[in-house]
Amino acid sequence: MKKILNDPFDYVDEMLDGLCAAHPETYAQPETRVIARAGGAKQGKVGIVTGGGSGHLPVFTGYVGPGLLDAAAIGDVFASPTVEQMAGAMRHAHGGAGVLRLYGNYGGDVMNFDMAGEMLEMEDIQSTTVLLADDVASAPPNEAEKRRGVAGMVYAFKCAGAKAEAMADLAEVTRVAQKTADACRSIGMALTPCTVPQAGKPTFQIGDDEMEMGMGIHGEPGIWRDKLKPADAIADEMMDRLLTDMPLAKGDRASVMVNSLGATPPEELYIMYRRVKRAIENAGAAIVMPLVGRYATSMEMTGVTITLCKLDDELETLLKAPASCAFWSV
Amino acid sequence: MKKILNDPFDYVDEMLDGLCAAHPETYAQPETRVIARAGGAKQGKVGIVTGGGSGHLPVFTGYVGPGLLDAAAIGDVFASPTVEQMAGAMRHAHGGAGVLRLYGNYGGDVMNFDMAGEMLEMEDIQSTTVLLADDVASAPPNEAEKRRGVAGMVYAFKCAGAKAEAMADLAEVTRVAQKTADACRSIGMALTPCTVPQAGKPTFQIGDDEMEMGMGIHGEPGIWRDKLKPADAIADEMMDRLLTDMPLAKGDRASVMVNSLGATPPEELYIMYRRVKRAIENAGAAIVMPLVGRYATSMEMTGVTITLCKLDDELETLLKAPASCAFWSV
Amino acid sequence: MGGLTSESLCRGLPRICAALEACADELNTADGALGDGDLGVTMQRGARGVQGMLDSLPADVGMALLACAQAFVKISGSTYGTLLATGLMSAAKTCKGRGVVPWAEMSSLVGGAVTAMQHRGKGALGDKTVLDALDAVRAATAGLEASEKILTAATTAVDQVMDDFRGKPSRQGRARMFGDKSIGLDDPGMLALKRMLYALKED
Amino acid sequence: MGGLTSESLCRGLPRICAALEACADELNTADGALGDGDLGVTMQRGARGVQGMLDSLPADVGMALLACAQAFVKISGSTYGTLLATGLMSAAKTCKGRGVVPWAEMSSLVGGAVTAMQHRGKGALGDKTVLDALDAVRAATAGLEASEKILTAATTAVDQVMDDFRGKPSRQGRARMFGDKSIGLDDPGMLALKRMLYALKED
Ligand SMILES: Nc1ncnc2c1ncn2[C@@H]1O[C@H](COP(=O)(O)OP(=O)(O)O)[C@@H](O)[C@H]1O
Ligand SMILES: Nc1ncnc2c1ncn2[C@@H]1O[C@H](COP(=O)(O)OP(=O)(O)O)[C@@H](O)[C@H]1O
Ligand SMILES: [Mg+2]
Ligand SMILES: [Mg+2]
Ligand SMILES: [Mg+2]
Ligand SMILES: [Mg+2]
Repeated sequence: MKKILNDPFDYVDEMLDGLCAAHPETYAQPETRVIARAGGAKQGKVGIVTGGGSGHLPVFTGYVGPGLLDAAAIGDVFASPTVEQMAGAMRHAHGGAGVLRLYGNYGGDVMNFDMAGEMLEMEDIQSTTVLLADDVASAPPNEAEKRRGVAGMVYAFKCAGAKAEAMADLAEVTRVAQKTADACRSIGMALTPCTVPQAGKPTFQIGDDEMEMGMGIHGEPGIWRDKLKPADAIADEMMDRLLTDMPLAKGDRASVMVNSLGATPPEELYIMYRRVKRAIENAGAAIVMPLVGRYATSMEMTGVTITLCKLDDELETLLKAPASCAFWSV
Repeated sequence: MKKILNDPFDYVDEMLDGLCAAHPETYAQPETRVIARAGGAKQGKVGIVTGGGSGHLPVFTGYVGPGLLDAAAIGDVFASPTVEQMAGAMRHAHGGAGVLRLYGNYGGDVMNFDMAGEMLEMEDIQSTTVLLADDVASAPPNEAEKRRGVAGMVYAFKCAGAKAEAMADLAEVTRVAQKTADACRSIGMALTPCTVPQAGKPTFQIGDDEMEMGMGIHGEPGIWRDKLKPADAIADEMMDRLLTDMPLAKGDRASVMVNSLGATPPEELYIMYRRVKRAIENAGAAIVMPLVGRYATSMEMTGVTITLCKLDDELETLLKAPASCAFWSV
Repeated sequence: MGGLTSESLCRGLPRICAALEACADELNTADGALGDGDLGVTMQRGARGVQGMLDSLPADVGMALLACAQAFVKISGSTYGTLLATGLMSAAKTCKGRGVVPWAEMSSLVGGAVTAMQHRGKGALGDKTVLDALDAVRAATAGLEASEKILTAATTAVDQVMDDFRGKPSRQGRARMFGDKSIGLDDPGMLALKRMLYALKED
Repeated sequence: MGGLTSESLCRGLPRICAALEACADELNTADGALGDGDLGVTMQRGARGVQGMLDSLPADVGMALLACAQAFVKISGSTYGTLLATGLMSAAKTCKGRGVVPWAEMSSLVGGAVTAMQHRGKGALGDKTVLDALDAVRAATAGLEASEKILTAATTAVDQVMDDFRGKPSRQGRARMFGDKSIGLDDPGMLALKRMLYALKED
């Protein structure tokens, strides 16, 4: 395992210590494995919490910050946080106006966040849930509720975060989060795996000249595996699948994210972006605030995800509203 | 070669096309392989140009932007730009107040930038040079002028950029750039190589369980190669070597950058940062604006560089002045 | 006759905990073949949590079961821990305020747990999970009143259900991703339940 | 006697360009062993640039040499191209305004180029670079007035200097990093010069 770490079992806790030490003005760790805004919950504001496994920075923890999230519960690498940690995150996010749970559609996370929600109900903290399920490769459209949440969650964090920062109530913040989640479609492809520190071995095996289309961010099997194709062919196929699932028409506006899973450098993302832009413009749609970089990763995995987020005036305004965290500022 | 690209010979040009297409408000390509600020040169402001091989994003091109650089000349991956391109970058950076050439100490780049400077002299554009030579592993202190420039250049871009943005004259901007360059020390270590697209094979070979201390950003040989050590031991050795070269004393202030060479994820950088912080604080010094992330890379190389930048009031103010580009904003 | 009391829990739980310590590797391996390989760790950590609160186990059977549930959600976010806690909490609610719960109620407690766990995990019977094993236990123990008979019926039922499902594919959790590759393998969650039940049975 | 003119350049340069096309792989391989393997590409591209301007080569020998220099800095940022251009520009300055430059001046033109290239590249004689070869050419051709004699002396000198340096380590450019591993290998830059000189010599 070629990673820079100490004891694999300390990976997450040391990472969180370092994160808070490097950015004390942004992040605080009020209890183990719970990261909240350094300033504490804003009174009267709806709190937004997320959570999930580690190994996806900036997702999940990184997006805690003004105009974004209020707290995150952090599990081991690729493992769900505990119910206790989720409940803790919710308590620290609560500013008296309730809490939105906004996270990816993974069985364990759903189970635990639901249970945490029930616990918080007993403490009279009102909460709602919006699940991110943007990965079109993970289930067909008629089973869209089974889809996994991937990089599209960043758009939901951003728009819901902006709405909450504008002091909207829980129902409104929840509506915006759901609307953004519904407007997002993602697809990924991977070239090489990553290694979960505690496991010590790669998450999957793949040939030296192979790629897998549709692979998930933990190495979940995709749609096909074949010889590595040229960047333009990869971009075309990914855009085809996204636009089949959510067509864009003349006059539509959309943001697009070309996201590295970790090891793929920005140089390659920009090569992809040229072609992605062409596909969107060919559909007659206009690109708003494209995001090219590392927004949702799988540590050192090589690969790319593309996310489309269809915008109306409301979402566009929220997407462009100021926000900041250690990994991203708008 | 597991990279997402089309024809390897188009790698750089397609990358630059995508970069400008994604960030048209920041970057423009007024001539091939020259990236300048989208708005053009600011009249009366000293222009700062840089240049060097591709494959290091955000270095070099990425740092063109307000409060940072004015233009960059871009070579093939790990190869010097041509004299023509450097001269072009200087012309586009020139706002009537002269141009500072601020770049890494690599033989080919120096030769070409010198020649470009002579050409520009004939066009009555005044220019100066400051070389970045921060890599302590590349030569002993008594041959410091032979050292390579690595991630420390980001501090020089930032401080000189802020000074130029404040409309200081060429001599002053040059002085600040040199002062910052003198205040920086870096060291790197690598775990795996990267692949130059046109070459198609890794830049070096290294065992599955080995690391190399002091390796350069193109795979230039380092100080020692040994079995991979724990993160804390790596951080300690790197800090030892930096602090031996540039001691910090009680009351000193310094910024520190823990930089990924590309594939190493931020999780591992934060694990390193904990320990780096301890070393600086043990010396009695205070950390100002730590930078943890990907600031100067070698595409998909795995590894880390640490840079110390010792600050006085002047440099601290300049470091904290507003600046923005697609990869970083202060 | 007798029934479930704080004391009987204090006798039975250490045996379950010891069994979970002993079979941790086995469960990790089974889960490793179809998932992330952490089931043994989850159960071991949960068992240690339970062990740590035996001294202060409340006399109220409901509260005692609640304490067990909490031990499992504290230590891990893995599915099985949360589902087990969900089942225990369902039983805890039914038993709350009582010092003794007749053995005859066991089948219905298990049935209540299965319903709560189905709701929590959105899993269905037939998916080849611990739910199928628990439902078989519920059915096999219905109408029984003696603890020995209940245990014998329960262990027989679990063995039977594992035989029945071995040849079927997993349809839930991480194992679902393995599709037909899960055919021929035991569900790790059923195996964990089997180890716990046998721990109570053996003398 | 005669001397260097635009016409003699128009006769000699195509031969050099053809040789550089022919030895591109050889030079890439030699540079690959001690550097980034691009020397053949650099020379090939430069040669094509030179070839493309032969039709419009100025009669002024200085301006003709300047045009050759520019062809090399346009196409590549690699060391050798820039150094070659530096040397050519130094000669161009000396020849500016003249229609014919006597062969007897060749040695001193080469000497001037070596000085300019040393300054540009901060390299010293003895570093095992093209500078050593050029300096040997300068010395061997001093006092010679006939072009054939000059060429024979130059090629003999390059062969000799390559023999002399083969057993020494490279001390400049990328090859320096290879340290003692460069012992036994020819410097690619010397090899490129050798190929260019032989191209002029062979009939
Ligand atoms: N949705 C579900 N409903 C019921 N049981 C489930 C469900 N998902 C998984 N299981 C059970 O949990 C076991 C795996 O538990 P565990 O290792 O904790 O899961 P993970 O590590 O994937 O969170 C499976 O063998 C199965 O019996
Ligand atoms: N500083 C220097 N001074 C003189 N000659 C040099 C210098 N550096 C390299 N050379 C010559 O240039 C040759 C390599 O040229 P080239 O392949 O263009 O270099 P690079 O690709 O590293 O920029 C060497 O074989 C050597 O002869
Ligand atoms: Mg598991
Ligand atoms: Mg698990
Ligand atoms: Mg070369
Ligand atoms: Mg080169």
